Amino acid sequence: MIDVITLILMTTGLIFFLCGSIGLLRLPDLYSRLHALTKADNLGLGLLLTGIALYQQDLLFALKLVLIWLAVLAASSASAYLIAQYARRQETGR
Amino acid sequence: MIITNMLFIDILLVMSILSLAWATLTATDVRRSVIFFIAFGLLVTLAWARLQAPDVALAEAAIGAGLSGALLLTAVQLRPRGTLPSEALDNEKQNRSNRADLRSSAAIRWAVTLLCIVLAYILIWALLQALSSQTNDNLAQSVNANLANSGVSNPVTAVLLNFRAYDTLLELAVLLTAVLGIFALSEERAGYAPAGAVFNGLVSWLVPALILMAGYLLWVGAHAPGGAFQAGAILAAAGVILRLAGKPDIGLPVSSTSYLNIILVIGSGLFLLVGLTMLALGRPFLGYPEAMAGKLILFIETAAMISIAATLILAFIGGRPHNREDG
Amino acid sequence: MLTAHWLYGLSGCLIMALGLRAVLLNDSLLQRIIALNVMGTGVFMILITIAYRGPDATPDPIPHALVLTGIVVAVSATALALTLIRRLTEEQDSD
Amino acid sequence: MIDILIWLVALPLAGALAALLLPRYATAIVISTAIATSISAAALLYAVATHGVMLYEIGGWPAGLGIALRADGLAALLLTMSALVLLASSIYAGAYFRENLLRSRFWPLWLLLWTALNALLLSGDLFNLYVTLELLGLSAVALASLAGKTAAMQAALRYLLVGLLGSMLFLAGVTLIYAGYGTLDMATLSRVVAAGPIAWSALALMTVGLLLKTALFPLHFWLPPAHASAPAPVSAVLSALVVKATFYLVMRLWLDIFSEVVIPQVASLLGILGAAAVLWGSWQALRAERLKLLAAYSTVAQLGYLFLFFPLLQALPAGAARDAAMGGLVILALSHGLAKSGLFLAIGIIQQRSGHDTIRDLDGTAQRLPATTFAIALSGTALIGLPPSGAFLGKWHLLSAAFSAGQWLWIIVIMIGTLLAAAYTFRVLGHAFGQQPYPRHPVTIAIEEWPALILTAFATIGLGLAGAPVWQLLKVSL
Repeated sequence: MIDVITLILMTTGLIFFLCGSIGLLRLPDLYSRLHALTKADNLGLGLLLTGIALYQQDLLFALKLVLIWLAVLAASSASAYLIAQYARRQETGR
Repeated sequence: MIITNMLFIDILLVMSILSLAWATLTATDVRRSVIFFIAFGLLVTLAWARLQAPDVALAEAAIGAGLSGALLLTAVQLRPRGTLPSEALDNEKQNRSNRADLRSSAAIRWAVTLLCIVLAYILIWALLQALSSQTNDNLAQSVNANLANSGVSNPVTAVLLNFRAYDTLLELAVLLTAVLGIFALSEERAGYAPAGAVFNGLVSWLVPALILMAGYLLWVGAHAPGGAFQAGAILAAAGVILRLAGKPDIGLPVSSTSYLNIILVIGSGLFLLVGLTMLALGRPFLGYPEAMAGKLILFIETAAMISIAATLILAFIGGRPHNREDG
Repeated sequence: MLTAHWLYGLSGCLIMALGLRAVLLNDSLLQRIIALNVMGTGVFMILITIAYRGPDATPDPIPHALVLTGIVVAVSATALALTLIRRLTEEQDSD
Repeated sequence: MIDILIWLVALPLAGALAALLLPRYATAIVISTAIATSISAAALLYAVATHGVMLYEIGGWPAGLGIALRADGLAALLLTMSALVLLASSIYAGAYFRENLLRSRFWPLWLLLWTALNALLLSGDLFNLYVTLELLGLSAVALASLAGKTAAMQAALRYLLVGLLGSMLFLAGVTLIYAGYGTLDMATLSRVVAAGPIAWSALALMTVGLLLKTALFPLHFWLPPAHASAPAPVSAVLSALVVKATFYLVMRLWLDIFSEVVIPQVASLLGILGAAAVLWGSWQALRAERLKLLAAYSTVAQLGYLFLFFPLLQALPAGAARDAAMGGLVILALSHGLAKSGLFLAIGIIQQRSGHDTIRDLDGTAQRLPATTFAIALSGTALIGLPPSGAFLGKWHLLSAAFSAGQWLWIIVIMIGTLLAAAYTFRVLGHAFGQQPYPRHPVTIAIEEWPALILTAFATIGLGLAGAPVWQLLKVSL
């Protein structure tokens, strides 16, 4: 049972990653690319990690995974913001 | 079953590493080259983890991909796209064009390519011969046999700080030499503009987290993957982030040359001092007494971590730091 | 000999050779420094491959220690080279 | 007594750290470190002569698991020569760098270079050698760029890239050795090494890496600009010692560790490259317009002579003739080290006093700087190989080895090289002794002039008359 749930969670996570990567390649401008990448990857990583945590069935291990997820969330949102801000400044010529 | 059959993952990983290496080396734009190199480093980290070298994986992620990447990115930033200094730095114009011509001539390119094919062939020829013969495991066994007397239980740390500690002492001297060379070359460097709210928010939790992590890696190095180099690199990352955020204080005594020198020297200095103390006690140079070995190694590693972190931060800055406010 | 030995050993050799080609042929100084780093990674990969003893055996720690030393030496050299380039660039600009 | 091996590395390292921490007393620290290290080097030479090969296992771990330091006659001789050159250059450098800031930057790097040299000469472990090579390379580059001029930095950058490439190839060779033989200890390796793909490939990679660093023709392109644009005491040490250190490693690999494995044809190739270096280097030295460039190209040529010995030593059977040739090789290397460092120090004085080192405008130098001109003349004697210099003995044995091995080609090369060396030396002296219409007072001999004079006198008279102990010491080998 747990195997099946893990499989579903991880497959969904990977689909999000795939969408993010396609978005990075296909979307027209920087802002929409950033949007696709961060949104899809954050959620995708969350699903992947949930799947792994379920599979391992170890609380301490799961806690470490949550920490990793939080760190990646914070770092990726902050860097996405910084990239967008830089791009905006370049455009407005400030 | 998913875990045991690694072949597919191995092939995927090796293919990605090779194509990233190719992309790094053939990119026409230097900026792309640097980005590919960082990605290459991250994937190589995965390969180290796969080959059961977690200590190396940590160091590669922090230093090989992380700090080298940061160093290279700063170097690219110096100039607008495409106009990076090339070999063209030569004074004599004629010499310059000769050299460029030489390198772009088809004959030379083919000759060099042939040379590299020969090199690859030689390497593979010898390596396959070596790997297919009976593996010579004497040294690994003798490390394991002496591990109990080394003061630590992580064999890599035992090799680095006990069996081959002399290498590590000289390696700290290499780091010191590099930073002294950098000082001799460059004037003081002004900092960056202060960061906005979001970046500051990131810094305010990331830097303490990094310092905590460095302490953990230093401590855990005795019995699990980690140690002074990984910890020093993480600490250096914290300094780099503070620097990028335009903070006047980057964890180094920026205003005092002599304090800065002490921090740079402390790693190799205390290491050497411990070695010579052993000599004075009638033991061999760097021959720790068994009972003290663990403590001495942690002591040396702590000092080494500080010097390594300071050196790497200063390497990133590219000279002695200088505060914006001071003019 | 394990499959992993084949795969990673061969790629180590290839990466080193590719790196050498770029060191010798590239015009940009920065790219040559990157190429030197790539070349080094190739050598490190050979070392780590030698140390590998299979999924269930402990690897040989000595090559791991050597690679750690090598990584630190490489970053020191890279930093010095980049500072030299930076100084030369500044000099060129002020001309 | 055995501790002396570790002191030879620990002393300069400790001195470097102290000089960095106490910049105000740096000069005093460096000079006393230099004296202490030189005394240790002399003690090592004495100990090796009386007790034979010395071995020090660092940390008390057996060689193989740990790292061992080893000293035989060859290592002790080179180490003592380095100490002499570095001591003299340290005294010189104290006067040469007038600015305090520059001097305080110079001293720690200088002692780190000394640490690297001693560590390299004593190391008995292949990977440790890689670390010492990098330490040597980085400190040499940092010192070479100290002049702060664009040309010096460009040359230093190329020097750095070439050096890194060389060490990387060396490391690749070391990796293959570890893969094949499971050891990094050189003494163990020399017992187990066997002809085959692993030994050949490793030897080839390590040799090419080292030749790049030794600047053997045609891999010499980086040397003249780097050595000619560095500050004078740095040029002296780069030309006399740093390239010699990597040459020493080539000798160790070819004549010692891998001697059973070497293919004779490849040794002949080294000899042919050496011959090309002699001819090309001497010709370029003759054409050089600046004194420093002349000295740098002459280094390319002199390194070539050393490689001429390889095919001869390969061809001669073990015995008296081979031992004599080996001694000739070493004495030629020692003599070049002393003479070339003295020459660069002397050129530095001329450059500082007259603001240039253009050979055409040297007129009157002999009137103004008689002692320095004399040092250049002595150095020229050694570079040409006139009696009673050590180089004369060296070339004599090179010639007799070529006769007894029946390899005539080398004799022609040596003759042409010697004639060219005489030509470029007399070209300099001819200008230096040219009269100036209004002679100024000769400068009384200053502390800066002594080191060059002593080094060149050692090369010509010291080594030439007291060459016999060299052969005795070389019998003490690993």
